[in-house]
Amino acid sequence: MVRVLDEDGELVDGAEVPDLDDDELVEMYRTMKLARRFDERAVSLQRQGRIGTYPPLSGQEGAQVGSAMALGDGDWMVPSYREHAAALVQGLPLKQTLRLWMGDENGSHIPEGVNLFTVAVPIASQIPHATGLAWASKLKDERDKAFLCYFGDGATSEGDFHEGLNFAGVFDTPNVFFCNNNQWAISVPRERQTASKTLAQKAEAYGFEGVQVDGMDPLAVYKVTEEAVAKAKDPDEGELRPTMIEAVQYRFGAHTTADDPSVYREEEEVEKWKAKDPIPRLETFLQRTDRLDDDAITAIEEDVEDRVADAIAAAEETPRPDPVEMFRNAYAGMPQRLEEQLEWFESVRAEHGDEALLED
Amino acid sequence: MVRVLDEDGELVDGAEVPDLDDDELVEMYRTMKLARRFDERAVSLQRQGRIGTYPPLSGQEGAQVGSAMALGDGDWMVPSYREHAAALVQGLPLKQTLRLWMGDENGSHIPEGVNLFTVAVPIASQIPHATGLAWASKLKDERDKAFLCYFGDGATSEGDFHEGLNFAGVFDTPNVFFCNNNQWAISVPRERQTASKTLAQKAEAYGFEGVQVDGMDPLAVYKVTEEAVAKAKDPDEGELRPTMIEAVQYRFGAHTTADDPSVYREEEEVEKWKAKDPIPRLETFLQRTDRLDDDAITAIEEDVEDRVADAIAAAEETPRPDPVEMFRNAYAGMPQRLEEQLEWFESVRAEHGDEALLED
Amino acid sequence: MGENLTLVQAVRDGLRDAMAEDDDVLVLGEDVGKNGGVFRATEGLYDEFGEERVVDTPLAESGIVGTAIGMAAYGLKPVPEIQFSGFMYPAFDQIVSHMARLRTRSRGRFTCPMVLRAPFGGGIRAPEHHSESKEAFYVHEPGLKVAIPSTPHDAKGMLIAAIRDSDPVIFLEPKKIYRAFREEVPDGPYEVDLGEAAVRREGGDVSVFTWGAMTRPTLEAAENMADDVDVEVVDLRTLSPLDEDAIVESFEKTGRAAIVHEAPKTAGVGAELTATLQEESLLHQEAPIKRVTGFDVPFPLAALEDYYLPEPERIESGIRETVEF
Amino acid sequence: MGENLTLVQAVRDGLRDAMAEDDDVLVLGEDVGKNGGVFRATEGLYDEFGEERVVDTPLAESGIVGTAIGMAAYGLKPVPEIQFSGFMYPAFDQIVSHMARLRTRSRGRFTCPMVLRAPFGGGIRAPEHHSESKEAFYVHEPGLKVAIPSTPHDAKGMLIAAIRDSDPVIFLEPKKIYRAFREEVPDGPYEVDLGEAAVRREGGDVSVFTWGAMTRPTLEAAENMADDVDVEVVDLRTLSPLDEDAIVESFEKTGRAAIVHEAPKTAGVGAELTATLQEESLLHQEAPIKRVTGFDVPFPLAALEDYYLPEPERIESGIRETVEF
Ligand SMILES: Cc1ncc(C[n+]2csc(CCOP(=O)(O)OP(=O)(O)O)c2C)c(N)n1
Ligand SMILES: Cc1ncc(C[n+]2csc(CCOP(=O)(O)OP(=O)(O)O)c2C)c(N)n1
Ligand SMILES: [Mg+2]
Ligand SMILES: [Mg+2]
Repeated sequence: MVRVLDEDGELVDGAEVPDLDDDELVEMYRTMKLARRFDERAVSLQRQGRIGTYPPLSGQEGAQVGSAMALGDGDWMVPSYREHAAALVQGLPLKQTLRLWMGDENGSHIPEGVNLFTVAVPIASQIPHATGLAWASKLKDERDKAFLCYFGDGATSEGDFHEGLNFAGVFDTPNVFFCNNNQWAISVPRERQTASKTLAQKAEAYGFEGVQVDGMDPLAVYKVTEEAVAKAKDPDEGELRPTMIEAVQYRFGAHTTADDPSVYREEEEVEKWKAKDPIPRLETFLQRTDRLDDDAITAIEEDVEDRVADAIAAAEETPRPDPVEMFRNAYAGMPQRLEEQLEWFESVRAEHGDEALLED
Repeated sequence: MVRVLDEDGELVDGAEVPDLDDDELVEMYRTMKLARRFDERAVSLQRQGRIGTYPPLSGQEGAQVGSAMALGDGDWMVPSYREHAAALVQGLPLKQTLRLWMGDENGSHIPEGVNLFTVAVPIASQIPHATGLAWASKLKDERDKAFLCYFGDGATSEGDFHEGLNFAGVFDTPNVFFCNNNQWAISVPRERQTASKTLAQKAEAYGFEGVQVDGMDPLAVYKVTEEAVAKAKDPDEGELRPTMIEAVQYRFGAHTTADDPSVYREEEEVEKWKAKDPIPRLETFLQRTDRLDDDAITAIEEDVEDRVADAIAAAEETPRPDPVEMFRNAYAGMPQRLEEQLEWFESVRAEHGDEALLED
Repeated sequence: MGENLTLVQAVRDGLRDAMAEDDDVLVLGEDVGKNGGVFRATEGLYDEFGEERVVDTPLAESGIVGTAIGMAAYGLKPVPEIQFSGFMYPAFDQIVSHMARLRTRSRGRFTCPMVLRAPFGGGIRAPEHHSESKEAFYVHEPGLKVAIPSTPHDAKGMLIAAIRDSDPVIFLEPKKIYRAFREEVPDGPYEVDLGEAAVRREGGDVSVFTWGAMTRPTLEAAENMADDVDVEVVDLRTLSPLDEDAIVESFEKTGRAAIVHEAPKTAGVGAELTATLQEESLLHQEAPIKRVTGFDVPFPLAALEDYYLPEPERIESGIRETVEF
Repeated sequence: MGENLTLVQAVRDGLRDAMAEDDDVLVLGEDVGKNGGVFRATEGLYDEFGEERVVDTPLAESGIVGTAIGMAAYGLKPVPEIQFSGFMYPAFDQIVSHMARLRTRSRGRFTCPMVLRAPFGGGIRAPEHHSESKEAFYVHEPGLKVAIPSTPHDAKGMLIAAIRDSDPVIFLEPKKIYRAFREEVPDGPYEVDLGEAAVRREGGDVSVFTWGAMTRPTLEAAENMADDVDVEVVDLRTLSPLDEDAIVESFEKTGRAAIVHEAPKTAGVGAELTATLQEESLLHQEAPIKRVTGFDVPFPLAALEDYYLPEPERIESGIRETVEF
């Protein structure tokens, strides 16, 4: 298992700090803090009924931010539903993440120029898409783009994981398959998911490299992802482009706000993993190496607080989308039958008023 | 790759003849001859329009008969569509195989007491069934049964292969997954199917053992299958029950009678593999070890000819099934709507007569 | 003596009784064991029956259904759960090619007595794919039965009937009403026959056919218009096989009909009911049969779902069109 | 100037012209490359366009459709082939959850312009699962278009229209008539608009709606009864979106209708057509609309398939019931 920092934020023997300048390292820390704070606020918004079901990411900031920062400008990201921090690094405003979990598809209208695919909820189904995107790029002879796809430990059991990775091997597509092994698929522990010793070794079945990395060590994650991205674009003779990365980590909170983890796991286990929290680990490292001091931390915390508050305000100010949108986005042009349905809907709506149609 | 006989039918250095008595060894040979002859006749019946599309097995007798003979009385077999020889060993009359390819579902009504699942055509879809059958047996605490499932090299790319094997690993079911790697999935060569070096190594992903065997060496196939069957029933401490066997072999003929392999493969390649033909290989071995002489071979050939002829006669004498059968077998009891449909059908049939309804 | 239970509790109770009466019954799926199911439909079963009969599986729907088919063929009575009906699609091949056809394929040598349960339908403000109601897919597949209860009493009785059935049943549970109300549910196993519709409200002016979570807003619409229109509400309960007699009888009495379902209109089960009614009873038909359904668009996320789902006002408007024709 | 082509040759010709005019078009699937497709629908394309644009894939339908979705989202125009429509089920999740919904999910940021081709329907004495006709599944899924040509000319023109369309199209090719007859097919690309039905035979007594391979036996039945009944035959060609105007117009002219399809009756597309007709035109309806369809059983193997499939005699009996009502 690849590691750069140990649990106390000390450099592991023989490990090298990846090639990031001081600003970038501090930016990594700031983004992780931002993600953590966003997460806390989102969970509490859900409790207050201000957003819908929400999948928290606390504990997984290191894997998300470390890997996302390793992407270059032209590279693409294909997320699962939990990669709010990674998507943020890639350029998605937090407001949009909130809008999505408020139940507004516009949250998934990724801004032009942001190389991020939309969240899709069916587990592992995004993996073949990632292979297809990368394959298309290769067919267009781009050769300078890598396609990073996130999924969980549970996702590795789905047929689409298998088919997507197998196609990537056969067509030698510029993919990085990044497994956020957070030990749990809702209530199902990693050991129940598969009898395979590691998830990384599943890459064997597809003829390309698998790597296990400490997913709560953002520097290690950055390093292995950067290498995988480089290989995807320019492999050595005889090497296949794709890599599967297993980032070993832990989900501190519930699976989603609808889940109660106390039913299926011990608080002790959570505590054990909290000792590996990526944020204090990186903080300690940055402090000890004089890249960060208490004032800077305070400034970052204030900044983060503001940014989250702004995103929430912006998301909450956005009005409910017009129901016409759901009719308009099914096809490029609205079929006649759908137009008739919309007409009827508008007549019923006019007759009864929105008050009557909307439950509270 | 496990081997007992070399291509000339000589014992490989250090290899041991599996624990089969002389009669059993001759029976193995007889069954392979029977399968080969059956196959030739079936292909020609199809050419004469006497049966429908048929998937030939020539070249694969060693893998099928060797593995099937390794099953014990209580063991089960889950076939793909090409395992006519294996099914024969397991107890399915050749007549039924012919009826199936004549387009009669009764061919798939496996006789009571024969532990054989029905052929299902969707590739790899039978693999989860095999896991489920084995799992059920384990839940019933039988512990003395193994469940052998056949599939092709192409099948390893399907999601159902992945899910079926993964469940087997997790629930430690008494399965033997037997891959007939005949180098081709219709026109797609093995190397195009996956970038994985061997198919056997795909077992890595599920935490259990994978073995590669010379599939044109019936003795080697017998040996590895017997071991896998034994392990499925009674694994050593710390060992998982399932095994994946990759039997490396070749399909001498077309994928089915509807296929023309000359479009996608070289005759040279076929010739190279014909040199490994399992039948002369076993014949030579049995002759050299005085288990078989020319007279016995002649007698076997005559016997085989008769048995195939009898099966064909019996299959051809069987009348077309009554169309009522298709209505009667959809549910345990016929729903009212279906009864009405049957009634209407019978009235139309009475009005116009079968002549009019049946195309030729 | 019974208990006042919600629909999801009744499901749980039905599972419990079925498992208690027959050792061959087992439950499997994602998070059904230790966690008791994401809707708690299997709560307590793991403790009562152990991990061999209440099985947490890997995250693989085709694997869940496919292995269940093997178990059913081997004499067990598996009751797999798919966490949401929108996640049945990865198992679709196993459902239509195998669950539905094993009996036909083997001419009865192997059968597939199993019940595939899934919470279905919208109305709970869930993420995408968590609000599907594509019962029509399964109704169109011969060899399957399709049951959708709308009350706690039916949920338990139909589930037990489904588990005892010798054919495969798709059992869709309207999750919007999992906890909407309570009803007296008898202790111990009992059956509510599959294939029998229930008249939920008698009326003489117009018949409204519906099922699942739409039964309640339909009844509400019927009450709201009770002053001037006498609406009969028929809850189909089982969509395959259809209770043709019941719908024809009601329709021939009223001469007018509306159908209410959540699924998209085009090629939904409402189309089948309409086609059947005009086939059987055209001479009784006094007005076009109105379909009040979901629209022909993907089910929207939470912010728009109230606009998508038929509710009492929309249902009333639809019924009135038929009545005033 | 055109050529006399069979339907499958016209498909090939359409693919060829589409690939020649647009470098972004590519074909992928099992055995479509070197082998030219098991029905030879892609014959010669591998040699002409090379292995990057005519791609032999691993045996994995979900992988084929799923990667094609990714390619479509990235600006290519993939035309995946599924070898038989009965093998679309392993890809069902990708089809309904992604192909159909990418535009909706991303509010138009990503789209999925691709055409999923598959030979479909019975009548060629094929093994199990090779004779499926479950077009209703796809018609019920919003976001998809569904096209089924019945002539070589339409096959080429509709395929080109589908490939140029900016929405995903399920393109089902009736394999029973892949080689049944020839027709003059223009050289070079041309479009037959999706969403337009074609009147194949004008008549005043009864309208028969059908599509795909059923068009020919329906026309035959019409001829057989021409002495006493004047049958109009409408080939729908595109099932989603439906050409409502065309079916309503024909029905309002004749007042009677039958629908012929291969798929099982219950919840088939025939139900939708019937429901739509009585919705729009009840006052013109003079008799129940008769559905002449496959039965509600799994498609049988070869020995019984002639009994399963509607043929001219059965179709005639059905039409007469409607006419004589
Ligand atoms: C195909 C499918 N099946 C089931 C679900 C329900 N579900 C949502 S998340 C989840 C667990 C996912 O676990 P994992 O892949 O480890 O990702 P994590 O949530 O831990 O990040 C399940 C079962 C789903 N979304 N899609
Ligand atoms: C799900 C599915 N997809 C496609 C097919 C069509 N098909 C039948 S056999 C075959 C190739 C199978 O190759 P392999 O698994 O190697 O088995 P083999 O025929 O070589 O024994 C294909 C593509 C099918 N039967 N099922
Ligand atoms: Mg996880
Ligand atoms: Mg093969």
